[in-house]
Amino acid sequence: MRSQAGAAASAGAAGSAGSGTPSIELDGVSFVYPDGTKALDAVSLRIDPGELVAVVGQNGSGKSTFARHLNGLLRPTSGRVLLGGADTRPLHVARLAGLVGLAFQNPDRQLFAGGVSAEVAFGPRNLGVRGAALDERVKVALVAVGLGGEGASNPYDLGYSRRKLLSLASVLAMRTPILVLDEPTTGQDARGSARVRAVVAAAADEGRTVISISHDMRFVAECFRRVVVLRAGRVVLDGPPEAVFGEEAWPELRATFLEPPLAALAGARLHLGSTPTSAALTAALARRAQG
Amino acid sequence: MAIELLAVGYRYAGASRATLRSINLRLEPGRVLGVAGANESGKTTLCLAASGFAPGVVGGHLDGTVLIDELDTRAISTHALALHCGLLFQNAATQLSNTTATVFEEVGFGPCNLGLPVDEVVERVWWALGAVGVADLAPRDPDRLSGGQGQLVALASVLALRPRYLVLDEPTSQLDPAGTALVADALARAAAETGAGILIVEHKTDVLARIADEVIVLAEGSVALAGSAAEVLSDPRLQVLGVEPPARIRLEREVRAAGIGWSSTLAEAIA
Amino acid sequence: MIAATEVPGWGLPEYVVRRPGGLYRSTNPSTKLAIAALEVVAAFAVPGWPGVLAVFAAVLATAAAARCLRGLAVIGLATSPIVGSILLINLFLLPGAADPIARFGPLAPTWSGLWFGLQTVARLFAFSAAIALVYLTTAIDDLLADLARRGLGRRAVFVVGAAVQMVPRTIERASEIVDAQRARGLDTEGRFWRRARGVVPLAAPVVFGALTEVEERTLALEARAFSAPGRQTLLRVPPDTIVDRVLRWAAVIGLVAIVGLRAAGRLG
Amino acid sequence: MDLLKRWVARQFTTRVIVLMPVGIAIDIVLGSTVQQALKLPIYLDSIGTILVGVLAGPLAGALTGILANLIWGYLLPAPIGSTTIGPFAITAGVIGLLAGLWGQLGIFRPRRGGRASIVAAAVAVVLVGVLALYTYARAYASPDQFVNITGFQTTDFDRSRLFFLAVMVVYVVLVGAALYLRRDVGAVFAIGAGLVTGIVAAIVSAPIAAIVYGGVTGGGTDALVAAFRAGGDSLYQATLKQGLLSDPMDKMITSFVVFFVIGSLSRRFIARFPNGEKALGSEPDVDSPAASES
Repeated sequence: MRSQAGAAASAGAAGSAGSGTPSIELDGVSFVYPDGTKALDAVSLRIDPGELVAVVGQNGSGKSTFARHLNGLLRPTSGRVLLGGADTRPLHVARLAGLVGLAFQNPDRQLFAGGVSAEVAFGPRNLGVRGAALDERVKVALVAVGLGGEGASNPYDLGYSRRKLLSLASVLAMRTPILVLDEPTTGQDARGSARVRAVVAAAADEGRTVISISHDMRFVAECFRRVVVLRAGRVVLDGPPEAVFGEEAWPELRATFLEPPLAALAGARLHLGSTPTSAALTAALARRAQG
Repeated sequence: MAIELLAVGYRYAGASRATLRSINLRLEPGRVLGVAGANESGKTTLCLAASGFAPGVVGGHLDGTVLIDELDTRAISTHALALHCGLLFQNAATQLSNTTATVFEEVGFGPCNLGLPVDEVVERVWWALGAVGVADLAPRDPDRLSGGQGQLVALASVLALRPRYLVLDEPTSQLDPAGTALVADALARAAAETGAGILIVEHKTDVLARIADEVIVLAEGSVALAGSAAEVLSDPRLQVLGVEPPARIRLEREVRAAGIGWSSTLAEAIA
Repeated sequence: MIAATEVPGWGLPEYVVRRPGGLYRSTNPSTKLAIAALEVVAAFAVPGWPGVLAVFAAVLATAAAARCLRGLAVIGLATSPIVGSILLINLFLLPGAADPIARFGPLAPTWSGLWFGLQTVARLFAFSAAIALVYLTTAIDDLLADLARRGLGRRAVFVVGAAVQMVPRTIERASEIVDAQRARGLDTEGRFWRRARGVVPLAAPVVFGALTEVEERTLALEARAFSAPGRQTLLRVPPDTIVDRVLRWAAVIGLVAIVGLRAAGRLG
Repeated sequence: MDLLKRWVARQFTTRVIVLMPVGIAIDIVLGSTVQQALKLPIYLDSIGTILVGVLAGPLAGALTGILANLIWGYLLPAPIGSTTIGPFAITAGVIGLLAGLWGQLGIFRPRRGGRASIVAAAVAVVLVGVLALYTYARAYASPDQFVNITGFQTTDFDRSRLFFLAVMVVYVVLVGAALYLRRDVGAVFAIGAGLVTGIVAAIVSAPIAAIVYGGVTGGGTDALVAAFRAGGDSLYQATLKQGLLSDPMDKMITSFVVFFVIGSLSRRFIARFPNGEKALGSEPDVDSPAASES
């Protein structure tokens, strides 16, 4: 039986990970690829248990490199990655996988089993889950991404967007206290995006930390409480959507080729202050109407 | 002169149920027809049928008829299909021939397959790169391009065959906002310069709002909504059909639903 | 729009024509193939040392002229594990050798074993070097373009060209897959059985990932009139000068001569 | 003549032309990367070749094998390129040809059997195991009665009895694994095909190894060759015996992986290949020609 890290065991079994979710911290992390490109430049960032953090930035700003440091796939050239205050350098990736689940951007770099259920079962089985508990996790994860009825079908008959939801389900089934998503809404239709949002909300309710890389500004503004903007491997903005999408931050955003959501633009034009989401805009308009 | 789908149905080989059911559709040169719809509603299959690739290249069973300029697509040989109708897919990487060292040769791949004389190939390559606005990428290595640039090179390599129609299956769905804008601008430019009829499948209805003249919405393999872009994209039934309306329309609807008086200043603010 | 810069060959830009410069590098690829074939046959068909040494001299001289000695050395190094084995096995185990150098209990290294070993090594090096010389001085595009001009079909050109470009990309994909599986708890370090269990989750995505692209690539090729009849236009045609033709024919005649003499047993 | 032309054209549709480089890349990448990643002594360098053969037919399979070896041997830079594999292109071609044969006979077809056929398969496998043990015991008692076709003289039998035992054990293990993991009776045939392919590959590779490399490949198997030669075997016999010990095992494992891959591929994908319906075991379900090749 694999010896599971303490936190993961309690998180796995109980399902509600609130108590067991560790904090995750990057302490002066820099990373230089073999060909010399400096992808991360002295990034220091702390994410407390249960936080919902979106990481945005233009292609090549270090987003994916950042994500791979969280589960140990990449080790910092200098600086440390701390999980629950402990340095993760000595831990095998396979051990970290029980704490930090990472759903990759491209599903075809991950899928291998001939059936949907077998694919989802791969992660939890590696963590030592067997039998009825395993089947239950697979079913719950598939239903959560809307593939409940596809258990027996072949992943490659699902089409790109549903294969992406399948790779999300394969990480969800591991019930890791920290969930990292890489561009989850890319290539999804309206229903697919709604599924992803529901998954993020459910994980938040369970007190788990959700970190997502995305360039879908509406998804970022509506589903996350903290936005980290990366440019050339450095954190240039870090704050709630109201601050990061507020008018004073626009020059910084546009310098990284990012457009704030339409609701934020409209709010500024109407001098209503920072309204990153349609709900905020509507509320501000309602206040103005009464005031 | 048009691509016409007359009561078209289609079922993939080895599949039990039909993917397309009695579709009627018309695409004329110089017009841009947007196609929206939830996943698995038959959008990709519609592209394959309209271009003659289904059943010509992927097999399967086609009911009804597909005419390209009055020619039944089943009567057109595979390579001739490409001369009538250019086809572009979602993933730029798989559309490169993988056998060329420069973008120039990649865009010349199609004309070279036709065995055209070298000077005509050169002329077509510069014309196609110009129509898409990426002539500066000509010396670049096709493998080292960004997603958006890759799609533009793929678009140019299809345009180089000078088809009268273009069928694009979710060209921007794997691109970030910058790449999407790049491709949307290039499509508008290519439509204007080449006068080709464009059928474009797209989830991002903001892109359709910008470049499409008409829009149809598919559901379970048949046409659920059809009409001008403005009409269809502001139709309240979009949400039920799994299609997200453009941001502007969605915002307006939410503000009105909150009982706030709509005004022209508000309309301008969210334009 | 940038006008086509005026360059030899119907307005093709320089970065497309890409004429190779330098001694032997600019020689016609088919000529280089013919020369390599002659050298390989000479290395194997001519018994004893003369053939092998002649090939060695020719290959080293050409490599020096084409300034790719370092490349040849790297390939030579890559074959070194074999050299040790060949020498050892033949030194001690050449059947029928009766002239021991010395005797250490049951083992008896023999002179004829040593001699046969050295010759086998020399032949192997000559054989690898002759072929490596073609590879080091010729771009694959040039080789394929030249063979296409001599009748090689567009499908064969595509298969070889695409395979060579696809290998590095597939290796990149394989390493990404190893990452993706390790991110889901697959431990590739550790005990033997755990590693063996890792074969399918590693091999399968490399295979499936590549296979999913087959359908999209097929449609993309057909959308670019790949299956049109007739000959494919070649943008890049390596030069084939008189000297190239003479060298090529000389190599072919030499090859036939050696094979003929060897068949007739005249080479002793 | 026209029949032959159509038979060849049918095997080289555009889809097959796109599949072949993928098969070649799979051979080369799996041959070099997976082996290093897992540090296991298996080669896995003909998965792509067998896959193309089974899906597209013998010609396409053979060409894929030959090109894979030539490209791996001569057209790739040092870290990937292997300087010793080039001449074995002939063997790879034979493997691809055989794979095309297995494909047309539907050997690799998944046969999800009911309980009865699985029990029957299990019994057959046990029988094979018992047969191996029986021949081993009987031969040990009287070595002179046993002569076989693979160039072994009876006197060698005491050294080669381990060969039969090892091969049978690997066969039983692989088929057992397939039965357990996928309830798929087809494994009996597929892995049997791998065994036959392995033996043929060994017989074809032996002369090549002997002539070009003097029976030496720089790998661990050289010790075996040396041992056989010390026992008085000729160069050819030594390389043959070494081949017969490693190739069948490697090809059975490769067939096991290919069998799994084909079993997991989407039916819609397989149906579009020339041998597709044979590999799937269902009748062709297409009312118009898959691709009207000119």
